[in-house]
Amino acid sequence: MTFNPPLAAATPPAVFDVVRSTAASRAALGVAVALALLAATLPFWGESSWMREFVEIACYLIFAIMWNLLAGYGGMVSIGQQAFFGFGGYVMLMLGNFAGVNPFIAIPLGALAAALVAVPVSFVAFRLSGGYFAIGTWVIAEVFRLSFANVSAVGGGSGTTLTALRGIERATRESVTYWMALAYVVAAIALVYLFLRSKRGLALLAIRDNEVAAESQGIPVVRMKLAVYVVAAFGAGLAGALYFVGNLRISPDAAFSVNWTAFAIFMVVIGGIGRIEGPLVGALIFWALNKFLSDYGTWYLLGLGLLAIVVTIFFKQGLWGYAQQRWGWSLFPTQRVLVHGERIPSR
Amino acid sequence: MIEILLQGILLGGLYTLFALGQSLMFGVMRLTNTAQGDFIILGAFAVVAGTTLAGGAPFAVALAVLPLAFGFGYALQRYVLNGTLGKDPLPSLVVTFGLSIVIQNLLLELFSADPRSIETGGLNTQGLALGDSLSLGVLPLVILALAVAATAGLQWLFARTALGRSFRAVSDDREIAELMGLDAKKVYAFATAIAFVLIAVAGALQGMRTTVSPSDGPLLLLFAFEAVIIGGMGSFWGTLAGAMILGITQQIGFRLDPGWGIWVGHIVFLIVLVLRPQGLFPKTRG
Amino acid sequence: MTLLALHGVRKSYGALKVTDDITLAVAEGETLGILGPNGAGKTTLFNLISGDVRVDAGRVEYEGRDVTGLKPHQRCHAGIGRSYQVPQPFGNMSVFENLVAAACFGGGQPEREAWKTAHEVLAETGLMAHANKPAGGLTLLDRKRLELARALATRPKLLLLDEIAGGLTEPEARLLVEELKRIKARGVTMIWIEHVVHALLSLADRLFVINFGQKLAEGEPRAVMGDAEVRRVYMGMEA
Amino acid sequence: MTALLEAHRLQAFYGDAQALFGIDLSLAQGELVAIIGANGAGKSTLLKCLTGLVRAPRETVRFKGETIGGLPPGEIVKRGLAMVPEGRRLFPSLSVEENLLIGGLAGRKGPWNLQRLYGLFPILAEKRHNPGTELSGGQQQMVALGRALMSNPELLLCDELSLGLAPIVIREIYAAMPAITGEGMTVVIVEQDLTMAQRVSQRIYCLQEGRVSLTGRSDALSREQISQAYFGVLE
Amino acid sequence: ADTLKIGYVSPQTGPLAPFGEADKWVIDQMKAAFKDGISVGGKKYAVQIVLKDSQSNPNRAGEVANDLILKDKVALVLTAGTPETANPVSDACELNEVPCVSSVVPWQPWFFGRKGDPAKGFAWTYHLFWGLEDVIANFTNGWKTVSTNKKVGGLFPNDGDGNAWGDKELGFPKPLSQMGFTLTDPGRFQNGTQDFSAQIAAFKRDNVEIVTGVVIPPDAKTFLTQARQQGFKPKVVTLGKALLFPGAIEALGELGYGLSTEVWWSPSHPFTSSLTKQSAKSLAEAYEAGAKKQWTQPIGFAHALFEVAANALSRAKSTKASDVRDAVAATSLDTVVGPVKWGGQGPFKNVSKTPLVLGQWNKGQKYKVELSIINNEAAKNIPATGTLQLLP
Ligand SMILES: Nc1ncnc2c1ncn2[C@@H]1O[C@H](COP(=O)(O)OP(=O)(O)OP(=O)(O)O)[C@@H](O)[C@H]1O
Ligand SMILES: Nc1ncnc2c1ncn2[C@@H]1O[C@H](COP(=O)(O)OP(=O)(O)OP(=O)(O)O)[C@@H](O)[C@H]1O
Ligand SMILES: CC(C)C[C@H](N)C(=O)O
Ligand SMILES: [Mg+2]
Ligand SMILES: [Mg+2]
Repeated sequence: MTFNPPLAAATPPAVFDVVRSTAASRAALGVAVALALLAATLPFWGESSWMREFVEIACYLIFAIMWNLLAGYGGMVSIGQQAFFGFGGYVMLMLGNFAGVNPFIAIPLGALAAALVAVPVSFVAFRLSGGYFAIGTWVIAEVFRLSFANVSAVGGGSGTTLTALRGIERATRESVTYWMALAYVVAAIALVYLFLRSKRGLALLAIRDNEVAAESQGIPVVRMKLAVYVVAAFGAGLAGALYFVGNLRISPDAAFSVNWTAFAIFMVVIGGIGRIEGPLVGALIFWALNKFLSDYGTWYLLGLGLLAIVVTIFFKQGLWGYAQQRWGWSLFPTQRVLVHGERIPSR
Repeated sequence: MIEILLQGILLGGLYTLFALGQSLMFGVMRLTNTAQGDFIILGAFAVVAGTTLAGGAPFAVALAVLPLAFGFGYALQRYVLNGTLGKDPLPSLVVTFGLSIVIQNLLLELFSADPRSIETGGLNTQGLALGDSLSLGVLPLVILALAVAATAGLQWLFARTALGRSFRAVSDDREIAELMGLDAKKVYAFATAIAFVLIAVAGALQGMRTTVSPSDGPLLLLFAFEAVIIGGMGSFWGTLAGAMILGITQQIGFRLDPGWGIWVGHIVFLIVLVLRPQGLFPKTRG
Repeated sequence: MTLLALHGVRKSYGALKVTDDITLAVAEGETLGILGPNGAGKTTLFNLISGDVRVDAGRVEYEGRDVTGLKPHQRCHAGIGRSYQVPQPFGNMSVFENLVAAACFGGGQPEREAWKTAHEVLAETGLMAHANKPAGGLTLLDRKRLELARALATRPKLLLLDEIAGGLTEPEARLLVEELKRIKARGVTMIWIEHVVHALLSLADRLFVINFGQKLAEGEPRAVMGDAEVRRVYMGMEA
Repeated sequence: MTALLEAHRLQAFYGDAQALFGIDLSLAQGELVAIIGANGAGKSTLLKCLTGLVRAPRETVRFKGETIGGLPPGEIVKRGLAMVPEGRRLFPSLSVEENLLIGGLAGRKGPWNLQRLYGLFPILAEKRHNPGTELSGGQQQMVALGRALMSNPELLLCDELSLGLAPIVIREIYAAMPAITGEGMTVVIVEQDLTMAQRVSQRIYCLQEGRVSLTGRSDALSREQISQAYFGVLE
Repeated sequence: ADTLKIGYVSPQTGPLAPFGEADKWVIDQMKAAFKDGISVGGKKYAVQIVLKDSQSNPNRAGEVANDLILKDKVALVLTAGTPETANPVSDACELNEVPCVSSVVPWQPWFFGRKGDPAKGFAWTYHLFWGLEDVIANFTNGWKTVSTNKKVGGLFPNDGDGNAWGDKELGFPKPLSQMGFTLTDPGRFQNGTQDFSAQIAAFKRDNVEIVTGVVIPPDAKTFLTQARQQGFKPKVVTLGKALLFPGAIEALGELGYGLSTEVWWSPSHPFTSSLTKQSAKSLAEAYEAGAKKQWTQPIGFAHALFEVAANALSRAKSTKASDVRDAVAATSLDTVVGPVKWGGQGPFKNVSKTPLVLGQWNKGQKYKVELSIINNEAAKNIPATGTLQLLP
């Protein structure tokens, strides 16, 4: 315990530096690049079931990354992101089935549509905060679900089939879907990471901590939140469009199921919210549980729910957060550490 | 027209019962219980199981379930939910969300997906004829009466009793309330216990008026929430009014097209949000 | 030259008129002290100037331009920096990052330049030792310092200070006044709300006294403090 | 004379950070004691330890001969210890009167009741049905004080009673002190204004960095001694 | 020996779980039947059946079908139980080029619900069940035997079945009006609706005496109790889906007696399993003895799917997907649900129809409620034991 230093102090040390990376993060970057490259060659040596599994988990992962961005960094805890997941999926399907657009091209277009629709949606959603925001967004997602359920052109409540892929050869379809999924995952992680390292990321953290103060410090709070909301909607739409290209059949209940967001929340919370590693770790655990236990249907879901409860109560920072506190790991550092004098490599 | 209004009000009575527990828990603990609907279903299944074991006597069983629900709510808050409270709404959201999944799947394991209902010895089919073409169900009327009574009771409890005062005090400032000799954990647990009695009442009545199955919860949750938010926080009469508005709106929507009834309800809810985010009748408590 | 001017500004919460037809002008380089009983509407006045709260009626002019419709962040960009009576740090960010954010967004600086600004302000306000600590863990005093530091990092022309001397010990208050004098010497215009009257008197060029949302007195500090009405209402002394 | 309250080598922690380093404190019945010290010295922490808001080891605090360290706040208030917290902290959704009634929840008997309080602060009677937060800061401080008195404590702890208050309000509040101590109640105030502290109290404890750096009768201590203890080597 | 895998997807859990309730038992029985393996193209294979749960969720159904195909590498996929499960599974098979046999979905929602092109049909997916024309015929046959004002109220939800049954072209509306019935259809509603007063008001207004539709069990109960409360007393209630399972009827209490529904399989169906040689009756009895539950209609169809699988595989030239598919397409087999044979015109290239009759629930002897067949005009070989009785 030291005595409070006086308000005005000695002259500043002449040299200072700001450290933004750690040894672990530099190593992680190398490993990640190598892994991504290796993964890109999978279609030449792997089995198609692996590709499919990857595509599926990629959808969950992208969705979770975006939910983490929205809730963990933007402070907007939504239970309604399935609105954009489903919307992306439906737009992709309609472009493919009715407009003859190649479904692979329709994926980013579906995501774009989700981002666009997020703008008017935000006017309603942003009237709420906290728990109200969470449920309000869920109601909005229900409005999406019920609206699509009443459009008979897309099969109403029973949904419809993506016929646009029927002409494409199976092997081509599988590898292209896989590569797209891989590219989108890498892009999503990189995008979020770079965003959070930028000064906009700092603004986001400030908003999460204190909205009123952030605004008075010159941060355009509404615009930033809107940007994050739109980006998260884009990501959710991307995940949805990708998912339904892999799954071929869409129905309002499936596309706008609250389970999408539930799983994203579980993944992010189990891995650690508000840290980029969180959804990655969460997705890995989710994948493992799903792989080994999903045949136990109810017990698997029950276990997942319990795990989320236990982690929330006992490891508030999630498993990665726990590891980070314990061992100081940080693969995606976003902080700015001020050091004096010579540049000191931090841990 | 009168018929739509009456049916809407009866539906609103049901939604009131769905919503009151939610309103109470949010009011006291700022806790957004996303498992509200599933707890209602759990309550219904408890009565179902009880009547099976007791070989009938649904009303006695339902009464017997109330103290159980009280104890369950108390323990749940004390040992699980208290750990999630705080400024950040996320932990409680995640935990109740987790509970929702756990309850749904546990019920599925225990009772299978078969729809169940609580036999009322014909009460559920009785109607009260008002003129030639108009007949109202006795059970919905009973539900409405209970809803109004529960609202009045809660409002009185909250505004006029020492217990209600301690609910509000702890909700305002937990630390200081403890300094005054209140045990916040116990007060919270008490509030949740009362909320769970209401939840059990709602569940039992839901099981009597229709069938329940393990996955029914989320839909009930949304209606409960809409009622609470339309009504405005902190006022139980507001919740009742919100539930009535929701019931009437849905009823009008159903007549326009059954597929759009609930949609219309949601839209009205969202419109209220945009125009009056604080709800229609905010804070008349105290 | 007038930097800030309020014209007939009003604000009510329900039936409570918190700001009741306030007209006020602050010249460039001037330090205006604001006094008034608790609940008189002083903090609310700041909220109206910074844009945190919208006026019900009246106009806010800054640098000769009507800023009544501008959002708080836009007013901050224009050069209005504020500190809060109850400190509002970005609790999970480090002190340094708090300042970088303020310099980037409030001061409109690019990242690297913002680092430099933040570093300077850290040194200036004696917070250097806490640079990498989470702001949420600071003591009340340091949080108050951070309020000042963060406002400074936005490079304000007009600085709004809300009770930053409240709760300081006398020597601490003296150091604070010295610091503020240096800032004033750089030409920064200040409005300072304070109940620690002697601290305020050592800096203010002019006083403005509010009571029940209305102006009670305005003018040269000694004259205002000698005003019978002010003495009765604020100091509790029958003149 | 046996002490009403005694703290012996009291230590307190916030997580890993230690805030109090072995405080010895003794209060006699009917005293008005001021605690002074720089920001962060541990004054609030000390009061919180005594009232149970911060955990203290059981043996380190004795009140009327019983050990009370680490008991929950509710237990402690029932034994006759009440606190006016820093920053007033009224319950916004309770009316003035309800705020006061909550204070009386501990159910202790004694001279203080609604009538008596309204006699002391007539303005509160006028505003009894207003929500506490609709009052001015000074009026809120009166409610906070009254709320603590409603439990009829034998020992009343007031944290930063005058912080952020206009001079007129400070006067009014301190003017009420004799009526309070007159009943034989023991009062501890944490006060930033040294002159005021010295004037109203009988004894002073000065804290510095979590330790007692000076203690003595208020009228016997000189300004120099106090400054020394207050700011350590700095001045 | 090598192992040959057969995948099976059905709703084991979720609101449609009654449709999959018997599957575990059926598969246990199959394990015994397949214990000696199957020889395909002259080679002996051990048989493994992989059961996956769709959780009544179309999304999940597609996922597990893909898992079966890509990870388990099944030779053949079987699926049953409402469009919510069977359609996504069939789609996944079509796309991944794996043969699939499905059932327990009327063929129109299965074919048109999947955007099938009648000119082309499907290459990999085959279906056995009856169609809307059959259910319409049966319902109206029954209604014609009682005296009513021929005013029909329709309850068609917004799901795979409801949209098909209520479809202006494919569904009930057209044939009903041709037969002189007037249909009141208030519109598609969401499953799980809490309140049917809008429909009841419409039915009352139009003086409806017959109620029909295809609703999920909880909705049937809600509708029936509310109808009673609100003084609406139809003479006949014939509903699909909601009234198939004894559990759902029991849940209705008194209201359950006299309700009528379609019967696609029962112990009195005069058919025999090609695999176990059990008659329908002994199959049902074996189930009741083994599972300690009352028989349900899906038992027969789950069993029949395996009959087709065993038969087709044993005829296949190899375990290659296209060879298995060709063998499935060439099936001609008498099963416990009746004869199965594909290869007709249009959709019937992929659809084999099974017979359908009409049944009514009444207080039972052995069980609380029992289903008896009360009209067999559409399939005379299935014995009827009574006639349609009006509701009390
Ligand atoms: N958001 C609000 N809603 C309702 N009333 C408010 C709100 N903000 C402030 N008030 C009321 O407005 C009045 C003026 O408050 P303000 O904070 O401006 O006082 P102040 O002069 O800064 O007092 P102090 O010296 O105690 O800080 C008070 O009565 C307060 O209760
Ligand atoms: N909730 C808390 N968590 C962690 N540390 C705390 C907490 N509250 C106080 N501290 C620390 O404990 C020490 C003593 O603080 P305390 O609030 O008791 O000081 P004080 O003398 O009351 O100061 P002030 O005059 O500013 O109110 C300080 O270093 C402070 O940072
Ligand atoms: C009504 C039912 C017999 C039709 C089929 N079982 C289905 O629901 O898909
Ligand atoms: Mg103020
Ligand atoms: Mg303090």
